Amino acid sequence: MTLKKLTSQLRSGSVWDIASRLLTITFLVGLCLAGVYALTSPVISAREEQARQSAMSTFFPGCHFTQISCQAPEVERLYKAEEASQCSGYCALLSVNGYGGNMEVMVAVNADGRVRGVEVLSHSETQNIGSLAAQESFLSRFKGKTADFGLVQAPNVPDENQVQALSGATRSSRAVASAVTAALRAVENLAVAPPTGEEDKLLPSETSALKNWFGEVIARPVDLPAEHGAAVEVWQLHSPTQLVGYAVKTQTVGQNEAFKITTLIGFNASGAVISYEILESFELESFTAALLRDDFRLQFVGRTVPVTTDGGENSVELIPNMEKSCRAIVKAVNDGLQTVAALQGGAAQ
Amino acid sequence: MGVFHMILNATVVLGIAGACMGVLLALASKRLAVKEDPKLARLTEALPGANCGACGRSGCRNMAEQLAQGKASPNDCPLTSESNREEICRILDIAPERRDSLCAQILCSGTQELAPLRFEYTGLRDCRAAMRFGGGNKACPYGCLGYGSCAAVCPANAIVLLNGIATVDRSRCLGCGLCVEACPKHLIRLLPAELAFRVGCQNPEKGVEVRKVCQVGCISCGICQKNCPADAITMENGVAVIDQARCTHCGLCAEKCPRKVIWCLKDPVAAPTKEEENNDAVLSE
Amino acid sequence: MKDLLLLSLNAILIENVILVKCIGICPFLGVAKKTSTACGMGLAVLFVVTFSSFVTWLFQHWVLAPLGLEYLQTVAFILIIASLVQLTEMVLKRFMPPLYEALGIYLPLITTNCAVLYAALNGARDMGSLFSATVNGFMTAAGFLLALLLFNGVHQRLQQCEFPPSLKGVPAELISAGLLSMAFMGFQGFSL
Amino acid sequence: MKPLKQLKNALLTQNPVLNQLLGMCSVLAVSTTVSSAFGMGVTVTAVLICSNVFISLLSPVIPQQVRIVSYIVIIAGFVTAAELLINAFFPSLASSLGVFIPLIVVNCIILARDEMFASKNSVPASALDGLFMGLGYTAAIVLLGALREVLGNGTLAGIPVLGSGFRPILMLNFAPGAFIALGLLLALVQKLTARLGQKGE
Repeated sequence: MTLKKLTSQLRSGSVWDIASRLLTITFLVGLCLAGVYALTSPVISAREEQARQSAMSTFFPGCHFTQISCQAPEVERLYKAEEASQCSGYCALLSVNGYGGNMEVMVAVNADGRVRGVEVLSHSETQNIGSLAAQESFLSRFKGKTADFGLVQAPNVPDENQVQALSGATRSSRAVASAVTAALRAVENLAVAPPTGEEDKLLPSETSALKNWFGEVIARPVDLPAEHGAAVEVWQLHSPTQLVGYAVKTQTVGQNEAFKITTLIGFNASGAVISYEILESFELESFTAALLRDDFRLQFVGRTVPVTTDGGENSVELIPNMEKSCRAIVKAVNDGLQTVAALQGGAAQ
Repeated sequence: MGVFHMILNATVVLGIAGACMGVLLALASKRLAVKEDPKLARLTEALPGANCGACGRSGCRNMAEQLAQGKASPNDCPLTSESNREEICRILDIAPERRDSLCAQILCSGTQELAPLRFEYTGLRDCRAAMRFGGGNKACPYGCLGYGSCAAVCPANAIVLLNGIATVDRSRCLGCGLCVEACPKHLIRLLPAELAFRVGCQNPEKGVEVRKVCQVGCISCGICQKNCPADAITMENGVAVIDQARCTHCGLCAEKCPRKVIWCLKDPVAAPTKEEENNDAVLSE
Repeated sequence: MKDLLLLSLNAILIENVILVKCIGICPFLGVAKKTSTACGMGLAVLFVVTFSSFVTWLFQHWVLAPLGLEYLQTVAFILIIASLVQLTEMVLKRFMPPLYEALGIYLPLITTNCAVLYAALNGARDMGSLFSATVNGFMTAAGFLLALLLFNGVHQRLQQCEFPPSLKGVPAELISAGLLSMAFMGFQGFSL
Repeated sequence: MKPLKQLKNALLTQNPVLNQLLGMCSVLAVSTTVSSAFGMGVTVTAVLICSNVFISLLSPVIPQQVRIVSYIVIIAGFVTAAELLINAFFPSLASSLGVFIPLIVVNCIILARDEMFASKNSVPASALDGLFMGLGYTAAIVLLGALREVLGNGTLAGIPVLGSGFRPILMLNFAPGAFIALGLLLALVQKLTARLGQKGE
């Protein structure tokens, strides 16, 4: 069947005539559908947005919500609820597959990572059976649960960290349970996951130090206040829900004038010294080890006021015949204190 | 701008999809058109369309194709009416051969009152199923059980179950012969429809045995054989058989038969005999 | 490979398109009278659903999704399915007359079959890859064929038994189909 | 035919669902409650009337080879429009109908009426036919919906009817219940038409 014959047939009346008529019909249908869609889509999205906002405000009255990025696949949107810059929890919007089809679930998580409340925004479960999974009586069973809560079948009684599934609607209750677990996991990951690139300029040694002082935290660099002394870098340390403390990196001159000692000092939220770590030092081997020994280091723990070496009530004892290196540490700690105080905006003393 | 853009998108996408489907279908309908024999459609029209398979083909459409190719003759299909058969011959422009149509006959007249039952059977309403219980619950082992296996098969549902036995409604019977195989007792014969004398019994036993099981059973006394002027009746294994070719339809045998088991099914126009009267009466009930 | 197995198990047994989802009932009662017709219908649906799931998934992910025209899904899919069915009818009639003879009468029936559109929509919305969408279509149609054959067996048993006049025919078939679907509910227990 | 005769015909003797056994998919699947059944019935009626009118207008234009395809595309257009409107303005109905709105497209009634009736008759007649067939469909689906809701849930359109002591037959909310309920309903209809037949014509 040569191409010429094919094209001649194409041009011949009937084929083109049929195709053009079908084209006009589909064109018309497409046109009126697009019109209807243009008319209705704003209404639909507005209503959905409104439903979402109202659901969130019921969980976190008086909070304003900012959407934050979230890697979990099931979570469509994740909002952080803040009240006067104090993070009071998270709201996760998820879509899961129930028995009858798609289910939109909103899970509110408290600051401490426990479920504050669950609400099903839209579902198409079978009436009177699956739809029970969307009602308050079932959803309230999730309150207070953590991420590893178990789902138990109807007959046996759930213990503290378990939720009893609806008898007869196992598929629907499992769908809601999966949504809650996914939300809790997502919020949990939010804290552990290394924050976005620019926050984390910490060296491995630094992060390990912070980890054993504070546990899982995110270090967010803050620009140095006016009088920062020997401090070169400052980080604010956040746990998933609130500020945990500060870390100051200082460079002070010890015995060896040629190279400075780099120390990292950890402060808790109220600005008291937790501990310090020497990241880089060109002092004599024994000197650096001595500086890190507990008998010297523990003197600084808990200080909120600059330390003196004159034997006064908040003075520290220097290690004999290595006073210079000790004074370097004292200056580091004092400058750290000063920077943190400046950051906190409160008076140093 | 977004809305207009979106409307444009929708209409263009649907339009193009519709267009290429249209082209595809139009082209296909042109290039793939099967050169169908125009006669085929008219032939299928003329055939009864019962797909009964009596003509040995797999359905009327298949029969029409073979008729068009000349591999089949209009008479192969027993179901087509006379007028349709002429129509087919005209389509194929061949001479219509004469052929008398047949009609099924059930050779048993042992109704419930005349032929007692041996036991109460409440199994499946099907003769083949009843047969498994010692040949059925009828005293006469050769008689019609009346559970309608033949009726179930008949495409023109011309077989009626009346007080215990199956009876053929001659006006509706198409003579397709499907019931002949269906009957487990092999009681059904295809006989010429116009005029037939038939013996309403197939019991080969001696007269004494037959009397025990049926009040109208043929006791093979041979009176009909003696009285038949055209000598058309012969006794074959205990049952009188009328040779349709030689029978002159005089009706003598029916009158002489002591058991009144020879039925004459003349055209309804002629005066019906006593048996035929009650037969038609029974049918029209 | 494992999730394909789960997918097919799900499509055939757990969410059988007729007995559990009640979709595609119209031909189900009509065609189940004779086994040959049931097989013919089942195979025709099998062929058409697989083919149309393939094409509709492509259409969805290459044309509809990028342009954001999801709401046109139904119209576009039904356009494709109807044309495909008509196309297959012509191709079969031209190249495989005996097969057309067996399936011919059911092909136009399939256009109005809800199972085809359900499989297409289901495949396009839920299935990640083209291969799983096609397999899903094939398995949904296999479920359809399974239900058809099961019901055909049931139907033949029905003809033997005696029914009160009002229950004769379709009501009896529907009630026995209900019992059959009750049996299929047993598969709901699987957690996939 | 006279409209009244058409109405009686559509509702009783020729009811699309109960006598011609068309459109069973949606009847079985959506009739768990009266409200969703009524919603479905109204939607189908609306789509039926619009498509009947539109097709009876267009049928002379549509070429023979693409007849079925174009009919179905027109029906699909109306159904999607209905789906969008329902999602926008009747959200509660949208959730109860769920996946079954798009399945109205392949609802056998609509295509059957279009093929048999609308393509051959005038616009007003086919509109009327669409209306009557739609009413017949709605009557059947609401009847089944009521039956299933009262027995399966003890309520009628949401209002508890059978008192607290009644233990609902949960099976009626699932597929097997739907089959059996429709079977019984058809048996009832067959009995009525049989008795009507003897007494009436």
